[in-house]
Order: sequence, then C-alpha cells, then structure tokens
Amino acid sequence: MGQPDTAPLDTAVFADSGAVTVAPVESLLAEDHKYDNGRAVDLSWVPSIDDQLVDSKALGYRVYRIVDGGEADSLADLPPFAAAFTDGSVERGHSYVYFVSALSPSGEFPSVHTAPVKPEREWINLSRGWLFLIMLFISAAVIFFVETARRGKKLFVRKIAGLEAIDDAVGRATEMGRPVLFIPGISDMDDVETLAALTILGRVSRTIADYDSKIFMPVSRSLVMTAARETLKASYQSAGRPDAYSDDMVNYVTDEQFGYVAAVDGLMAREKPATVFLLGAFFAESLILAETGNSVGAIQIAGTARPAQLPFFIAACDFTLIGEELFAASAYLSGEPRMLGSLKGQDVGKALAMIVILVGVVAMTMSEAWDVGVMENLRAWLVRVFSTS
Amino acid sequence: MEHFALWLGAFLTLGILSFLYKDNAWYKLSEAVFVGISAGFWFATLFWDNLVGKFWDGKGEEPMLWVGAALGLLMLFRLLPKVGWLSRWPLAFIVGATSGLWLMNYLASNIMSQVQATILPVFSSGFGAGFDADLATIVGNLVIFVGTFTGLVYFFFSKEHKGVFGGAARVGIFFIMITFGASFGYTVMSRMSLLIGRIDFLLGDWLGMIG
Amino acid sequence: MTTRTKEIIALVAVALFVVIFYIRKVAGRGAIEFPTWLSMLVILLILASLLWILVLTIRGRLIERRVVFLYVGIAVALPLFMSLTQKISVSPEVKQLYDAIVELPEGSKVLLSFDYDPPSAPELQPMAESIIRLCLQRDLKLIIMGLWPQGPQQANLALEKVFDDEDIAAKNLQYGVDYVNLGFQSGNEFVIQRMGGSFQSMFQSDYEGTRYEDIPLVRNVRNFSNVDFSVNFSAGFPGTVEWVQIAVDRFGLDLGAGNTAVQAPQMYVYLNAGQLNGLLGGMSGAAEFEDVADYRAKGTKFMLSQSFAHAVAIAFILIGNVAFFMSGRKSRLKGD
Amino acid sequence: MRREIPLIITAVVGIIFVIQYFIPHWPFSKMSDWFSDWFSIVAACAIILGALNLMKLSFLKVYDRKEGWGYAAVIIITFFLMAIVGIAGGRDFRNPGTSFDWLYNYVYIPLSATMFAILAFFVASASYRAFRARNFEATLLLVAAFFVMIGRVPVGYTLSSFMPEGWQLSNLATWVMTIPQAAGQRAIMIGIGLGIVSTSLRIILGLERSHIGGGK
Repeated sequence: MGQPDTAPLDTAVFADSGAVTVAPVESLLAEDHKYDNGRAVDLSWVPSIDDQLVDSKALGYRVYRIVDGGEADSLADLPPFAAAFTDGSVERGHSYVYFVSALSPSGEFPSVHTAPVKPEREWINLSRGWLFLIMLFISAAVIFFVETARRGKKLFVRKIAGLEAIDDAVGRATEMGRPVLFIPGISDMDDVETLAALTILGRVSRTIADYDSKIFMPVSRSLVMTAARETLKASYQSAGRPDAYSDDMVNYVTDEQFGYVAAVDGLMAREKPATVFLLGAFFAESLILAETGNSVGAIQIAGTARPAQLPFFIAACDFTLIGEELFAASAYLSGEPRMLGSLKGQDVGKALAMIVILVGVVAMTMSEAWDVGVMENLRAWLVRVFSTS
Repeated sequence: MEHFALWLGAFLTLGILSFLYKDNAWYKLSEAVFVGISAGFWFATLFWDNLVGKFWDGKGEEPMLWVGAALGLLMLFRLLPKVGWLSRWPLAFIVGATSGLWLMNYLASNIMSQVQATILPVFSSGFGAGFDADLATIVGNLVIFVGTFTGLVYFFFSKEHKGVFGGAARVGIFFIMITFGASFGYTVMSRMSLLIGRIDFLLGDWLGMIG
Repeated sequence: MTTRTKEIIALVAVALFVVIFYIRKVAGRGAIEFPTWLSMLVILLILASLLWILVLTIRGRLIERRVVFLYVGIAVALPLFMSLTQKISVSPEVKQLYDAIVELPEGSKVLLSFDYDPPSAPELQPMAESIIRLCLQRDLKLIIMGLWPQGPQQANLALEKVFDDEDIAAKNLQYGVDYVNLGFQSGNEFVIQRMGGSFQSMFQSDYEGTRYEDIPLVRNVRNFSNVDFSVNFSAGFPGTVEWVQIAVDRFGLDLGAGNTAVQAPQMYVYLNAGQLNGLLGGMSGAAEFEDVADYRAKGTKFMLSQSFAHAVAIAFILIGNVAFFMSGRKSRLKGD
Repeated sequence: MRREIPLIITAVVGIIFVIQYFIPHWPFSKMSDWFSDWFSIVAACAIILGALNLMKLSFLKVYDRKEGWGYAAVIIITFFLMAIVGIAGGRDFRNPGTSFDWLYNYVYIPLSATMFAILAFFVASASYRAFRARNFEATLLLVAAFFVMIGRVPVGYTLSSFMPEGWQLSNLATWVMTIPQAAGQRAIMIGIGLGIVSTSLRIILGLERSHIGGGK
C-alpha cells in the first residue's frame, strides 16, 4: 500500500487538468471507542460537499491510518454518503492518526489528519448499563418472589395443559406393561433447552420410580448421557428405590442427528413404548419421531422452544408445551412454592416488556403523528434504554 | 470403484426408504451401518478437531487450555466407580457457564432487541405530511403491535385466561397459530426440496434417467 | 398369494427396473424427457387419483399411510421428467439481497459462510452457486468459511460449478487474490465471536494450508470491519441466528442470508428489525434469486416438482378435512 | 460436600459468566473464548464415554446372542472402521481423496440425506391424518399454511395472475410472513427469552439441581 503521506494542499498532484476535483471531507474526528477492551477507534466526518444524490462527483471514501508515525495504510473503502467508520483492528499501546480521502474518477482528495488517538480499555462497559439494570430488575423480581413463596405465601399459577397429563401418561405405561421413552432433544449440555428437559426428567422419573415403570432414554450426546444418569439416579434415590436404578436406562447412540433418529425409530417400532416424552431442543427430526411414535400408538407429550418444530408436535402429539412453557414446566411440575415464585418473576419481566411496548408505541405514534415533543423524547429514551449495541 | 460407490449409496438410500413400508431387515442393516459409521465419524472428528486441534496445538500459547484438559479428565473419572462423583464438577461447570452466557445473550437478543423493534407508530395524522408512511405500513405496524402484545398475554402465567385478559390471550394464540401455520408451510417446502434432491440422486446420478 | 410372495415380486421388479436403466445409462443413453402431451396426461392422472382418494376418504376409509407415501414419491418424481416452464415472481426480501450485492463497488470483500452439510444441499447449494456467480460476475472478492465441518467442501463444489461457466472462467480468477476458502473451524458461535476480534485467530491457515498472512486477499482483513458484505448459508445451528446475534448485533456486520425453508420464518423477525439485509428461503428463494439474477439453474428446474409437491400436500390437507367435516356432520346428526 | 461443591461451582461460574458481559477487561474479556475451548475439550473426552457405552451394549448383545445381535456386530464393525480410518488418517483425515472422505461421501451422506428426505413423506401423512380444522385456531394455522405454500411456488403466480400487482398470492404470502407471522414469532421469542433467563437464574441460584444429581 503505502500511499504518500500527503497534506491536503498537495492533492492537486493527483488530479491532472480537466479532471474531476472533489472537496475533501471535513470535521474528521477520531475517538477511542468507549467501554471496550481498547480494540476500536471511532471515526466520524462530514461528507464531501461534492457527494450529491444526482450527478455526484464523489465515488466514495477511503480511510487511511498511520500507526506510531509510520507509513499510511489504507484501511477500507466506503460507499458515497458514508460519514463514520469504526476501526476494529487497533491495539493498545500504539498511537493512531487517521485521514480520509474522497475518491473521484481521477484521484483521491485526502482530508487533514486527525490528532493521534491511543485506544484504552475500560473496566466496565457503561454502554450496557441499562441492560445491566434490566438484568438486575428481572433477577430481583425472580428472587423476590422465590423468597415470598419460601415464607409461605401462596402464589397463583394458571394450569398448563400438557403438564397435568404427565402422571396419567406414566400410569398408562405401567398398566400396559410397556416402557416410557424419554428423548431430551439432540442438543448438548450447552443448550438451556437440554437443561430444562433434564430438570423435567427429574420430576418425571420420580413418578416412574414410584409406579415402577420402565424407562428408556437413548441420547445423542455423551455429556447428556452422563448428566441424565445423574438425574435418574437422584430421582430413584429420593423415591426410595435406588436398587431399581441402572445405568443401562440411558444409552448413547451417536452424535449424528439422523443416525440417532434412525436408531430411535427402530427402537420405537420394536419396543412399542406406551408413553413418549419429546422435550428439549428438536430440529428436523421432530416430525419423524412424533409420527413414528404416533404410528405405534404411544401417548406423546412434547415441548420445544424451536418455533419451526412446534406445528408438528401440535399435530402429531397429544400435548405440546409451547416455547416458554417448556422452561416453566419443571418449576410448575415440582409443585414447590419457591419454583412457582420464579415463574412469577418471569411474569414481571413479561409485564415490563408489555408496558414498554405499549408506552413506546403510544409515544412514537403521538410524536410521529402530532409532533409532540415530550413524547419524542420519551420514545428516544426508551429506544436507547432497550438498545443492545 | 465409481460404480460400486454409486450402488452402495443407492443400496443404503433404498434401505432407509424401505422403513416407509415397514421395519425390516434391510432397514435394520442400514440403520446399524448408519449408527456405527456416524459414531465413528464424530469420534474421529472430535478427536482431531477438539482434542488435538484445540488442546494439543494450542496449549503452548494459551495455558488456560489446561483447565479444559483438567475438566475433561475429571469427566473420564466416571469410568472409575470410586471417584465417579468427581465427574459432576465439569458438569456443574458447564451448566453454570451455559446458564450465565445464555442468560445475557437471550436477554439482549431475544428480549431487548425485540421489544425495541416493536416500538412502531400506529397512526398518522396526515399520510405523507411530515411522516411518510402509507396505509399499508400503518396497518402492518398495528398488526405487529397487537400480535406481539397479545402473544405475550397468552404466555402470562399468573392470571387465569378469563374476561378481557382471556380475550387478549385468545387473540394472542391466533397469532401464534398463524406463525405455526407459516412455519408448517415453509417446512413442507423444505422437506419436499430434500426429497427432490434425493430422487434426483436416484434417478439422475444413479440411473441416468433425468438430466 | 401371501404378503411374503408379493413383497418378493415387488423387490424383483424394482431390481429389474434398476438394472435395465443402469445398463441403459452405462450404454451412454441420455436423459428421458416427456413430451408435452404425456406431461399433461400425467398431470391429469395425478389429479384423477387425488379425486379417487377424496371419494374413498369421504366414504369413511382413511387410506393407509403407505399409499400416501407412494403418492408423494410419484408426485415428486414424475415432474422431473417434464419440461414445462413457469413464471416466477420475486419476493422483496430476495430482491433486497440481490440489490445489496449489486450495489457493492467493484473489489468489495464479501464474506460467505457455509453453515450446512450435504443433506441440506438440495435447498442451499443452488443459492450458493448463484450468489457466488453473481459476486464473481461483478468482480467482488470472496472470503469463504464454514462453521459446519462439511461447509467448505460444499463451497468448493459450488465454486467448481461456477467456474464451468464460460464468462466466469474467462475472468481467469486467482485463488488467494480474488477468492479464498478459509475452511472449517470448530467452536460454533464462539468462532463468530472471536472473528469479531480477529479472523486470523480463528483461521491460522486456509483450506489448503496456506498461512493466513501469506494470502494476499485477507492479509489486511483483520475482522468484520474490513468486510463490506456477508452472506450466510444456514441449515440450523450454528447459523443465521448466531450470525445476527453476534456479528450483526455486536460487530455491525452487514449480513444477508440464505436459509433452508424451515428456518426462514424465524428470520423474518430479523429482516423486519433491519438486522438482516435480504433473505433467500428454501428452494423457491433460490429459484427467485436465479430469476432476478437472470441465470436459471437447478433451483428453477426443481420448481415444477416443488409446485407439485405443494399441491399434493395441500390436497391431502383438504381431503383430510373434507372427510373430517363429513363425519363430523354425521355424528352431530346422531345427536352426539 | 459431594453435593455442595457442584452447586457452588455452578453458582460461581454462572455469576462470572453474567458479569463478563459487562466487563471488557482481561480476564473477563477472554471468558467466553476460554469456555468454548473448554467445552470442546470436555465434549471430546465425553465422547469416549459415549463410544464405550455404545460398544459395551453392542458387545453384550453379540456375546449373549440376543435378538438382533447381527446388527449389533455391524455397528461394532462400522464404528471401528470409521474411527480407525479417521484417526489413522492424521490431521488431514477428511481431505478429498482420503478413505475417510470416501466413506463419508458414499455411506454417510446417502444415509443422512435419505433420512432427512423421509421427512417429506411424514409431512404428507401428517397433513392427511392430523392437520384438521378442529376449531378456529387450527383453521387459522391451516389457512396461513395454505397461503404460504401456494404463494411461494410458481403455481400460485399462475393461479392469481388475474389479480392486480401487489394483491397476488405471492404478495399475500409475503405479507403473512412479514407481519402476523413475525408478530407471533416475536411474542414467542420474548417468552422464550424470559423462560431462559428464569431457568438460568434458577440453576445459578441452585433451585434446579437434578442435572448434577442434586435431588432434594
């Protein structure tokens, strides 16, 4: 690269006679990007006055950077009307000087150089302050209700259809002398849906241990296998039947999505489970599993947070937990007041979202339609509070 | 070899398809091959990509990788009955980290951004004057606002779905059902495409009947 | 005749069929194409049999699953032999992606992430091919990578296909200068996160083992801020959602996406919120893009089968529901 | 102690990973990078457990001559074939032209692609058997599905070409996708977000503990 480190007055050198001259950009400013690890510098400028919508002479802009007083390097080419750029490739301990060239068909027209900038890193990302407060607010709400419930106050939570059916479904398997099949989705332990599935397994397997039914649990991740065994073992212990537990209840098949499905399908066709639980993160396999389960006449209780798979669960299963209900299920099933408290906390978050949406829409509408200044400020404030980047 | 490869692929393809008729020996064979081959595939892949690629190659530059190795080793303690309980530590670690990470990611991406994106104008005093939105945009915004709002009402756990609240929840479930319908439609589209791809293999690549 | 004998006869028939056509192929005979009258006849037959199923179902006989399966197979396979043309209408989100690419100045760097594997290729490969073709036609530079192990292989297949084109081949594009395949990196969404700091920390070398700093095209590409546009071809996790949440929301990447149709509905939320700049959904998205880019290939070719398949799915829903309402009325009459 | 230590680990690690979101300073800035590596390494170790489990079950089946032991033998053989070819292949084990790549292309791909394609059949049978307009909600689902399915293929264009531009089936499909569909999707997303936040909190607070053998 190494464009000559030209001062703006020398630009004429680039342009031969009769060439297209473009005014350089103005008010170029370089600032350390706030609240980061010292990895970025923000540039802003006023575009060239020759950058017009029609008959524009400016083709765009090229950003140059000089590191520690060395050679100028071109960083990026930007389209017309660009007025800002973030250089995300700086390092702490160096000083950076920038200039921006306006591009024309016959050459470049550089701006003045900025003052040197030294990127710094900050201890706390204050631009995420609002996010932090909202996180605290929701957490506090959850903890508050958990505490309230612990002190014995009764909390109301509405009925969730699929969950009422779990005991019956397990009982049915016992009566028929056929096993229960529990599929915790195909994601690994680094997915909260899998965690939710395993917590539900904790409650379901207690019932299974009580009824002395048989449970099969083929899994597609080794870590899930380990965790599921821990879960089952604990349930059987707390049901007072540790002897009935065996590691063989949970077995690993393969990590491959459809290899796993092929095996589970085969298992369903041969073992004919009376009850099938499909809870967790499901992808394309949802329908194959649900349809095969249906064809062997099992009662099926399903739940996932993947919207694309939910219609098939709704169609082919007897009960379906939709999205958030999957996460609420373990708390609900436990019947433990503290857990129900956390659902209340969740509702506080929902109420907050609804209020913000309502107020925001009213404010925006009033400011857009009738030009009410206060409302515009309110809207701008809400948008700022809820922006994440 | 090329002929053999094609026939092998076709044999396995038809084996899996035969499950549609009923569970049979051909399917069971294909299933067993699939389970074995794919478990072996992931075993080799994780070995080279994760164990060698991540840990062995990088351990010099990044000493923190040893922590991962230690956690992995604790995991393997499961094989020894006496100290098997130690494997709960890496599990506890993973569960904790997952919870913390996803808590923030979902709060930011799923909640904050989506709430912010729903703040839309739903009326205009003079279309085109000062605020240039046409009727379609306004109607669209209104529908988005109502749908999102009532959808949230549906998921509210602390209140029985009765009265005005129940009415709103019902509108909410309507929107959720439309969402599922659209998902269903798109899924049909997707699955049919995949079948087309497979038939293209059987009739095109294998039997050369289509171009 | 027992079921067993019938099964054996069917198996033998399939085997014969297969052997005959394989020999025919080895003998060098080309593809079969139905003449228009035959195509029409086949369409009529399919319609007639649908009617027949409707009648059966109304009479209270739900036909067997296997008949439905057979039906779907036939309805998807036969149109592949037809050569009827259809007009395609282009949806705005497809146009948006096309415009975003076309508006890039010559020499802009485009990051393509291949986050899918062969099973999803029927939907995504046609998209990948036409987007690569368009980019190269317009002299854009391509940086290719994959979050799925098999992604970069799919990219190579697509590149090969595009280079078969005369006008692209004529450009005499150089690997490492005009396009580069950085390969696969494990770590799912964390790969994106770290690329936000530095590409090189994730891709020390490319697919062929050349070191990152020795590749002219990417030598000065430090992170997302040096990329002008990006397209992600996604079949699931990790995919577009992660790209949006991390690369777009945190690092401000300009992103368009090609998705399997299953995933696409979720992406409309991001599209509306401005987090995505254009979206191709499924095979029809691919066909629409081929249409707007004026280069018709596999996506367009398969559209006829796709139309048929949709028609069949809709027909089955309708038939099922007609029967449902008929029987419902009957039971009401009985005072149920 | 066996029970408390995992709970403490979960809580401490969880809180650290929440905090790291707000602190761009080392070591917090590196936390999520480290975690991704650690997770990869632990997963690689765990698959040893998984593979051993699969092999143990299959061996026992063959040894006891249980029903279907022949298929168990096939699992053992194919597993070792793929794993050995992969490990012996060295770092470039999956490059084009290797045996691993051959097995991948001609065994693995046909199997997984076909399994995937089988979905088309199940979609059709579910359409026929299960998607009924039982009530208003179900009818809405079907109507939305109908417009999307018909609007996204050329047939839809042909059927509605008599309508004015902007009111054809494909436009309708686009409207359904971008407006009501997105609204429902958004409500689901916000709900899921809150569900995950609350579940994560329960785990960090130690209320949910069954996955680490906590019980009560």
